[in-house]
Amino acid sequence: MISISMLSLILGIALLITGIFAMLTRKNLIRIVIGFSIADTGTHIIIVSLGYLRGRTAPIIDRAVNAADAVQKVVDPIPSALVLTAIVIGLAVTAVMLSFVVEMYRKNRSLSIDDYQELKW
Amino acid sequence: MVSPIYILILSLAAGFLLSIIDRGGRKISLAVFYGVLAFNTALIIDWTYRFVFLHAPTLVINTAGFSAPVSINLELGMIQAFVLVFTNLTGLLAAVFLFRKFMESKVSSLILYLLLVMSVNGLVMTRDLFNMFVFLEILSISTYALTTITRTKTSLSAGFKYMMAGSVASIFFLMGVVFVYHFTGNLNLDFIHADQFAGTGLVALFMLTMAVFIELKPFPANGWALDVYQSVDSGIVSVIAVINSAAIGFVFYRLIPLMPQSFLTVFGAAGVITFFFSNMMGLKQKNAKRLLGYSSIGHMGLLMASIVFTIGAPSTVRYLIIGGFFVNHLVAKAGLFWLSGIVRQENIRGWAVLKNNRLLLVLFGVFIFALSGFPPFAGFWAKWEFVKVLIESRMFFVLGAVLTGSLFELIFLFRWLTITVKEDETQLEKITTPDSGSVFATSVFALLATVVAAGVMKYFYNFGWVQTLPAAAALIVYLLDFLPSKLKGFVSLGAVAAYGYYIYPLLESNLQLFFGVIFIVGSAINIISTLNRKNQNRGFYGFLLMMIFSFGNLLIASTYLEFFLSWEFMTISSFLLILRGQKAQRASLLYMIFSTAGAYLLMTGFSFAPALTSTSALMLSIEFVKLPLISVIVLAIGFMIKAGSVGVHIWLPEAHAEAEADVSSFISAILLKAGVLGLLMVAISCIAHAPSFPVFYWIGWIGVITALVGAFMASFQEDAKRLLAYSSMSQVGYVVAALAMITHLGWVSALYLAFNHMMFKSALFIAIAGVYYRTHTRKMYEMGGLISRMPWSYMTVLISIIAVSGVPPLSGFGAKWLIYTAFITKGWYLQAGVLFFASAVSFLYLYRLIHAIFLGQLKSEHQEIKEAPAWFIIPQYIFLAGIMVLSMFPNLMIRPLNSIAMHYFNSSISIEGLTVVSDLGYWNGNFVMHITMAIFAVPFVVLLLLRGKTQRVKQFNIVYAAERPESPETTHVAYNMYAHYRKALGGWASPRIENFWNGVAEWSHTLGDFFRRVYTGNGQTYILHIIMYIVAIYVVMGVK
Amino acid sequence: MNRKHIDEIEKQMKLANEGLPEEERKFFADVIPTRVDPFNKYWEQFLNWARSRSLWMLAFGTGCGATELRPLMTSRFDMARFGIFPRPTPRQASVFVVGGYASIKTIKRIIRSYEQMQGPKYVIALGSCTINGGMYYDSYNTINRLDYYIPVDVYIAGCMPRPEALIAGFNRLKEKIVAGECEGMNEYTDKFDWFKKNQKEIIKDWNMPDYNW
Amino acid sequence: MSIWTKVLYAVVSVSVATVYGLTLGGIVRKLYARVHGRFGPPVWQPFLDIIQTYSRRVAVSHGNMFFLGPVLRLAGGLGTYLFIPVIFGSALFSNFSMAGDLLLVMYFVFFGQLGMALGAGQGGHPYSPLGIARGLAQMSAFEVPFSLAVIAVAIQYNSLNITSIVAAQQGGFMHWTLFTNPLAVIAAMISILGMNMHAPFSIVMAPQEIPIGPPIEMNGSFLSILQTNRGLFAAAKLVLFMNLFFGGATNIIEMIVKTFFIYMFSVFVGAAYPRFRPEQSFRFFLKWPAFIGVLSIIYITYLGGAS
Amino acid sequence: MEQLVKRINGMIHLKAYNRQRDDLFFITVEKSQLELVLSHLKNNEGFTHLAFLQAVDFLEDSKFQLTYMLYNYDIRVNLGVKVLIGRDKAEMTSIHKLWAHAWQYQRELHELFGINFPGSPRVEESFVLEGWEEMPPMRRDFDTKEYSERTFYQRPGRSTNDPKEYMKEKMYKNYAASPRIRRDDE
Repeated sequence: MISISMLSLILGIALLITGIFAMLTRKNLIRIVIGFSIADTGTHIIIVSLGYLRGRTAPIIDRAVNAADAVQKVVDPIPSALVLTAIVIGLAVTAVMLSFVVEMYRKNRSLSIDDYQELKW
Repeated sequence: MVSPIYILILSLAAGFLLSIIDRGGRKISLAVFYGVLAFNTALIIDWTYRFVFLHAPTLVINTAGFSAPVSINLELGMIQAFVLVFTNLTGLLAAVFLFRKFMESKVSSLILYLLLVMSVNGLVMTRDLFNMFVFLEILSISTYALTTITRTKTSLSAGFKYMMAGSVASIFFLMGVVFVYHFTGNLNLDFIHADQFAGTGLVALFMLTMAVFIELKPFPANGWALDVYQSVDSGIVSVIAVINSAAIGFVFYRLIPLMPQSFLTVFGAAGVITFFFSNMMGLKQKNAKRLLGYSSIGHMGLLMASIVFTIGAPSTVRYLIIGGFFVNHLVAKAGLFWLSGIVRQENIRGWAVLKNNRLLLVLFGVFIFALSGFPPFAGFWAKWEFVKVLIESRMFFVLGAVLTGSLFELIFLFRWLTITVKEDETQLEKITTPDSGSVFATSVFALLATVVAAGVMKYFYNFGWVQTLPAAAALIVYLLDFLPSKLKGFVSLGAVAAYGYYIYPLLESNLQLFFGVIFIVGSAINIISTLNRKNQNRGFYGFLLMMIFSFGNLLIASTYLEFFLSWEFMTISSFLLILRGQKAQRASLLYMIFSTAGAYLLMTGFSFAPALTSTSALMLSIEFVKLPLISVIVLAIGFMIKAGSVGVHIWLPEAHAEAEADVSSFISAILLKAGVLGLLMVAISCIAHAPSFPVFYWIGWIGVITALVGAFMASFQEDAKRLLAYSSMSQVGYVVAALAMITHLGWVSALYLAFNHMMFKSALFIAIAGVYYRTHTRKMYEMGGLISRMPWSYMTVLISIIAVSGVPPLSGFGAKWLIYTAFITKGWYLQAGVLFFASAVSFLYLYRLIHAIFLGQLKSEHQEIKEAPAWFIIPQYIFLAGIMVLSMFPNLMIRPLNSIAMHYFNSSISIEGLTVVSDLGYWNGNFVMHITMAIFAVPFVVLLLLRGKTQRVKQFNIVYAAERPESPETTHVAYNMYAHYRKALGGWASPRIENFWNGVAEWSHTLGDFFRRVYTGNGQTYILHIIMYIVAIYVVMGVK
Repeated sequence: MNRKHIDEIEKQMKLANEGLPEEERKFFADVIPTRVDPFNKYWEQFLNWARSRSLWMLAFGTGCGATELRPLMTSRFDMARFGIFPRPTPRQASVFVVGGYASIKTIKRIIRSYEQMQGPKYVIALGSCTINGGMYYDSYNTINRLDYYIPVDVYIAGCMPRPEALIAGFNRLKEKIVAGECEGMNEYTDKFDWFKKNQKEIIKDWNMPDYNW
Repeated sequence: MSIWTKVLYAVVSVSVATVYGLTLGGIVRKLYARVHGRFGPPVWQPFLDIIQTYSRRVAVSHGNMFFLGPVLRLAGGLGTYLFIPVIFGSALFSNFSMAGDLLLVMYFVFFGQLGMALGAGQGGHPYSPLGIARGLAQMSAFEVPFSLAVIAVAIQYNSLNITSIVAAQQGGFMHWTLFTNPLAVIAAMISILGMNMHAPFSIVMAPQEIPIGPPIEMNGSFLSILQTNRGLFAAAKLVLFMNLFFGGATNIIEMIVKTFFIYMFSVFVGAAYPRFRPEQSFRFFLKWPAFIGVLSIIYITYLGGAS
Repeated sequence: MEQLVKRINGMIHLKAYNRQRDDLFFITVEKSQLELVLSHLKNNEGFTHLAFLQAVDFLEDSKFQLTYMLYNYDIRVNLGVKVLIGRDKAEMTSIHKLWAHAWQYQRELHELFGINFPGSPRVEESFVLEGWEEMPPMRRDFDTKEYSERTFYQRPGRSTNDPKEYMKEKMYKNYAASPRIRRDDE
């Protein structure tokens, strides 16, 4: 039986590949941003899946999990922490990207990446 | 002691506060902004001071009250401090440069800038991988945002491409971090070890390192970076190219202990490939900023390669190499990007506007020289040591790629420099007065480069002041440049005299003394001709003194490096002198390319050579050194480039012809002798330790063929100076051939000819300079009949060409006699035959020179021309006097030369009174002179008595087939005078060697053009490149 | 005499060279040829003997009479045995054989070549045309009397004279030289103005200095 | 022997050589005439010509260098001759050969040519530089076989001293270089054709193309000095060849006979052939004669030769 | 040839046509049509070679006759194109654009006959007569004997005879009786 971590890992990788594929093939700038977003999400899922330990709970110390036995009960907290940070950073990157797209569209009235090739060689 | 954590804290705090403060006005916020940056810099300088001078221990800062690995820790050691000093300084100065931008833009750009600098500091100091990711992302995001400080279409699209690439890299980094955590259970670099990555763990490491490596823009996965460099505002680009790269490069450096050897080799190779290809692609580039982009990428590749390939080296050397490349790249690249911001010209041809601003031009020159690795700048030392390390570790392919890549870089950089100096700028818009901030920033960096250079020279190599004298002299004269030219000329003359006085006791042997006379005394006499220059004549005497002092330093250099340093100083100064010529763009560039190629060969050759054991001058101690075969070959080729031997002589005619008229004499008469000196040194080493392959036999052939080819080429020139240039080539060919014999008589003749050549070629070049000064043309067929107007110059040329041709009784015959005797004694019979042919051919060009200029028909426009100025005539006649004395008493020269050569060989000639006797024959120059005078007098008197009533007539009173000449132009035979010989030679007269080098140039440009087609301008393609590159590296590394 | 005076006299002694445009005058010598007297008698006789046995003929065929010089040079008549050799440049020649009719264009070249010869120099005029115009006596373009333009030492009549006649003419010239009668170069300088007047009368396009050194 | 005795001897030697050389010139003219089927001028015609040219009353000079040209030319001829020991073992005809060796002689040949070229150059006539250009180019071409031959001789006798070269050839005609190193002699004899500028290599003076070439402006006494030099210089060259390749001479009769035959060689070739074009001439010398010269060196070095 | 003439006649009016030999023909055209005819002959009929251009002075008619002699290499035929022009202020169109070498002939005619060819290169330069100042010498109203007597010094004592009579008298006294020589005109 496929474990849930394995499943999420596969899902993450699939998302990652989908996202990168989108970034590589879509001509529309917004779709590229979306592709990045998907890939980013895939990464997050991969991270979470790596840190997941079967049968444990989220690494939040509250009433259900007291600090003393947290080490046995919760999943590894560091990947989760990483994911949180990564999500924030991904969000920021996406925001910056979108603002770029907006600005580019405002300047050139085009969303096709083929129209932004004048710099080369 | 302020903890460096405050850099982060203060920056963050200021970043948050700025948006509020800015309400109170931009001035306040800018004050805070610069205050924070300055504080950061000051803080880190303080720490550096502690580390360097107070030997403070490495500082580890634990955050959040826990120690690692539970919490994140920061580390500040000597290395970090070193990197941070330069990054923070650059950050500060870039901000100064961007002052006007910051005044106008939104406050967010200030905040972003602070974040950027902060993240760089964090990135360098942090020891935690994930923290590193966070800083990296902050750095990236702030950079992305800052690229839009000018919102043009191109900068936007470049920024978008940058983001696409950066996001892919960050995904990889993140994955890498997580996998590293997965495999090691830790994220702190202090607690991760290389052996934790056995097996599958390597994939994690691969992802991590690869992501960093992608950020370092390896070829070909770096198209996005080039677009950014090209389009984004110069101030920001300087930050991206310098600070970002430095920080990321440092991250890479810190990851190195984790990597297995296979990673290192591949990364190093990738770095070298990047260096090589980006420089090759730069060849075709016309856009200044993109050119700098190529150069930046290349330098990052070089930095990576140097980090990887110097692992085995002693740490001081390693730090010198890496630090040298790092500082060199940082300072020069930032400076150049800032300059591009000041100049605002896309095409490199547009940079000619720099000529209007001397300060900026000098800065530009400093950065270009620094970037291409010339002394005294840091890149030079780094390259020298790097080559040594590479050779010690037998990495010849890397060596080849690095040197070739450097040469490519040098080509485009110096093409840029020469175009800037020589292109006509009148059509272009003038530079709008640059704001003082940007100029200040740039100047500080130029100063920084110099200070670092001085520091290296003082503290690392411990050079004396004499070694730095050439550079210092150039600097001092530059500061005195407001003085009138004549005064500076006299001062220079005095300086050369003083230098000669100083150096005289240091010359231990007669051989040194002999070359000292050629270099110092010859130069001093040649300087007299430059006294004719008018006005301020800026820069000239500085370069001249630099050149002359470096000649002298060659003689007293006691180590390879000292010798090479002086050699490079000589190259720089002579290049700058040639560059002063009116149309010298191509000529000086060619000279630079060939000289540097030669210099690289020398560098290689010296690196192969065993260590010196003696502390006396290299010229003397090399006698006891056994140079390996490869070293002999490489050094010989390097020196032969300078001596203008056939095959690598392309630079020679161009440089001689296009340099200013009075500079050519220095180049021909003295500079070429430096090549001879070098070759002589190699030969000295080979006396006792003959190489296993008869290198010098073939050098002898090359010399002989040089003599012949030079003579033929000279005969087919229309340009007087070009003719003399080929003549120099031919004469030095004799010298090389004679040296290559490695016999007593061979050396006597070589040195005799070298000295003679110095005298007559100086006289000839100065005479032609005088003619050029009056006629303003170098084309011989445009002159003619000047004997009646310029009799003194004519006399010089007459005596000199008799001396060149070797006709008795003048001193030239002595050289010929010695050479042929030496050749026949040595058993090089066919070579002697070829030399004889060359010497017969030399009559062709010599006659052409004197006829086309001085004899024949005087042109209408030259009817009222005056004799050359006295400043030209005086040195000519000093040299003529030398020639005449030497002709009358050849033993004055032969006796000391005999003793010099006797130091190495048994004497093969005996001197009996005034007669020189060899094994084969004898020669009494004094007696020949007397007889010649007598037999000249007899017919002269006869003719005087018997001539009848002789009427002196004018130029058109000739028998012209019962017609009268139409015009002097149609009557003067000078153009293509030896057309029939050319016809007789047929295909042999075609310029094959020139065609060969043209082909090489064309092919390398075409290849560069071919490879740069990978950069299609499409962001998606770039991502594809990145992914494919990662896959390729993965395959190559063989990560399982 | 003070310096200024000397300058003035020298200026007067110069040729005017009026036929030349101003900017071309500096290319040509403007010195008036002067008389050069023979040496003392016996020495000159010896020299004349040598000169007469070494006649260097200017190889410049000015008219149809030059055709007859070819057989004279070649083996049938062989002038070399008399010490007569063709010389390709007037600078070195001593005998000028004017080969028949002389058109105005040719006389200009004849004068130039004659003046470029170094004295003592001799002129043999060949054919009737040089004597009185011959069959071209009424031509608008051919001179009738050569001796109005350059001094002539020997005439050889005929239209055209055979090589035998030429040899006879050369022998006559030799006799005259030995006798010291061939002073054409001095005659030319003595009567310089008269010759120049005659020459300039017919040569309208006087595009040369007054004396071609 | 005091220097003044030497000078006196040199004067005698030079006079003899000049007379001999001029007479040779007369003989050649006679010979050419006979080949043409003519009677020809008397043998003493060159002397008459010299007197005639010396006796010109006026001359034209183009300037000081023009004046010096013939002087340098004659000085070159004198020097070339004076540095050769003419007759082996004769003090009278040893000239000033103690001043230098074979190389000095070979380079002194250039002295006069350069001087003449300069003088003619100032004449301003276009044919002068044309002729000189041809002459220099041809000289550079024929020097190739000649220098190779000389080098071969130097190798053979291990000396550049003319006297010792002659000394080594004494003792029967089989010791002559002609027989001990025939290849070198062939190369040198071909190059003497160019040196003497007889047809087919008479491109310098080529009377039909560039009327007598360099000395076209020379007149009067200038010309006569050149003519004097022609006699002397011809003699000097012949003596040099005799010394190097034909065993030298022990008395004046031997010298005259030998040099006469050497000269006749180039005269016969000259009488039989038409003229080359310049480039044909250069190419000719650079091909087979040069190759023969190389062969002679190889022969003497690797195949042993005579000594 | 006849076809040729017809063809030309179709274009313009030929004033005259004359067959001299099998390979030598003459046509006469109007002055104004000359260029047309010549270019037609050159371009279409194969008369590519201009052999010469000469003039004859018809003093009595006060005309110059110019003859342009053309040659056809294919059929080996000479064709002279004649044109009559007025003698006073004679002027003719230049054909140097058809045949580049024609300028030389035109220069000669300009000098010797005084016929002007406007536009022809270097037509004003002197050709054989250097510095000629008189009437063009080949015009028949120029008296060359008078000019010669006036300009060139005559040697006194010269007598002139009719060669035919003089030689008969002096050298061939028995000329008529001589069986060896027969002359047609006797």
